[in-house]
Amino acid sequence: MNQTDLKKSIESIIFVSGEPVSLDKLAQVFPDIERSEIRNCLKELLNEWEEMGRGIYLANISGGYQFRTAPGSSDHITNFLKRVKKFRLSRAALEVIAIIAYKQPVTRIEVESIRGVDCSGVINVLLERLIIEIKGRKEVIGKPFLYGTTGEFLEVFGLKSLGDLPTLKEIDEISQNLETGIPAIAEEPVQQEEPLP
Amino acid sequence: MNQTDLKKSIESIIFVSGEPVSLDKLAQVFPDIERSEIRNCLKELLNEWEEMGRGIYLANISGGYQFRTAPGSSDHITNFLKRVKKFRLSRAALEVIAIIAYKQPVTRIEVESIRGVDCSGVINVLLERLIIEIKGRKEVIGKPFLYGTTGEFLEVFGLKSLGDLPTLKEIDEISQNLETGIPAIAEEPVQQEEPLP
Amino acid sequence: MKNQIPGAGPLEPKEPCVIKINLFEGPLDLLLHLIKKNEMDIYDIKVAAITEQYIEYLELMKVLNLEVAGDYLVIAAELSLIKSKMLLPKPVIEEDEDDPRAELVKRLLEYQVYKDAASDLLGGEVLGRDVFKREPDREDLGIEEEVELVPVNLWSLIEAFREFYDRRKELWAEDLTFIIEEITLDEKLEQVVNRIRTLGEIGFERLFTECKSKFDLVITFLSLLELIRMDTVQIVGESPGSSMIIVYSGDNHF
Repeated sequence: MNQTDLKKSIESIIFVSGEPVSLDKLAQVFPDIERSEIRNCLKELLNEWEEMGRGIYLANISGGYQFRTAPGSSDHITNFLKRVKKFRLSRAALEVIAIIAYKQPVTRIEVESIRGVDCSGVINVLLERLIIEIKGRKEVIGKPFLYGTTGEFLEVFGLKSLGDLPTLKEIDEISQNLETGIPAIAEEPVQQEEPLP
Repeated sequence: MNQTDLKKSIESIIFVSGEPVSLDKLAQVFPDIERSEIRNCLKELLNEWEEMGRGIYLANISGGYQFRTAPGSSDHITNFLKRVKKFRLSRAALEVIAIIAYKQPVTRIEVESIRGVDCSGVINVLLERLIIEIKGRKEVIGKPFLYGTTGEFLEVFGLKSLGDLPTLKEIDEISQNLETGIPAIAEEPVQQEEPLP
Repeated sequence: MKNQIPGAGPLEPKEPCVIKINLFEGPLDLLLHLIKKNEMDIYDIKVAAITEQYIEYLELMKVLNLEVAGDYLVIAAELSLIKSKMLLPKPVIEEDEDDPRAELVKRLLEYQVYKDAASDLLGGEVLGRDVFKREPDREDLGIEEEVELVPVNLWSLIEAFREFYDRRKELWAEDLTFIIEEITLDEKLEQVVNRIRTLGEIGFERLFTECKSKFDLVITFLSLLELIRMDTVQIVGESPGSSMIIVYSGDNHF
């Protein structure tokens, strides 16, 4: 293997790993290659990635090598991660969503009386994430806001399809399929294998 | 933000995600930037990474953008991951995937009639691995499930979209050949067949 | 298959030596193989010869203790039928007479198309074989102690039920299935809703672990579906394919 290929392979391995990869580890993967040559490659790679000045670079961290995002994009990354996290809601948030969904339009006080705890924090987060919205005000003393769910909520929970319930007969059918659906040995040995990465 | 910084940020985000990141998602992260400019950056990034020829590159996959290892290092990567190098889908599974990919939405019976063999085991395995999914029911007697492929399918096979599937030989073409190609029955002298090898 | 380690006991009778047929993925695949082996024109299959060889293969498979699925026998019967049709004397030769082989040839050609397509799929850069992605750090993505809500639709619910059933069916012993179940759907529904209400939430699979029969299992699942329809419970999943959680959401409706 020439040096270019070796460097590419090292890059690939470090990339796939996620965790820092030590020189020792790399030496194990390339038993035919001198340790000094691998060290040399790593040194060059560190320089090359620094010079390229891309959004990711190779870092020498805690005795290993790891790809990291370049400093400077952290705000955008946080912004992105926040959006990815949009659908990851806490248990508390779930409860509040459920209460609002079934009792809407509903006030914060009503939600709290069901949950028995303060919910203002959670409600603000849900408003921010567009899962609930203010539907109006309740005509009682203090005129509190009334909350309800949004279209985004329906989307997240895939609610439309839940109306399409199967009949008893169809469930029977499923159970029958369960029995006949056991993979015949002659057909398919896939189950015993590892899952796809 | 100048274009260089935007490109760097986009790279960082795609790197952090791991999963393919869509243009839509990026547009959300950069609300002040024209969609066309983001698209333009992505195009340039695809080219740049290809030209750099490093151990990782940017791929346009399953409706999004994803960093992947360059082909060619797979032996060393599997060695590193201490995994036996094998692609873990049987031929039977591949055939079922192909039929579902091209004919979707399609029922189990339809798949089986093409393969001439029971496919319920394979279909269950593919459902479990999220390579195919139930898309609904066919409006015929028994309301059988209709199957189709998932984003995971596109990711595994490195396809941008279903439109990216290799074209299939036309069945019409075959039927035409059939009509012209089959000699009249009288021409087959069954009794005089060659001996078995 | 008869090879045994000296000193080792006989093979367990519960593990029959049924071997996967690696070469052929089904009867059509076997037929295509035979046609190719005999260098026949697919449009002009010598049915008698192919049928004979096909049946020889099935016999061989039996001798080798390979499982011969019913699908192979279906095609064998079809071949025999075509063969006999072709042997019938033709009193009048009609030009438009259908070739009895036409249907089979059409099927073989269609199968061939998808067989080729399957190989074509492997022609690209396959994830996990040729290329790899980075497994994102869960910490990077801030996935911690938070339940990720994914749209859980009915289909995934049914899939989860089926997977669970597949995995655990040995627990519902056959002899239990004939126990006469007197519980009605309404009664079961009441039981299920009480259990979920008390617990607040319950793992999808845990709901079924106490089921003693297939009937119980199915009726419990039906109750669950009914409760979803009534908006009394909700199903959330932590990620696609992972276990689902049934969350009680209340029986008050506006």
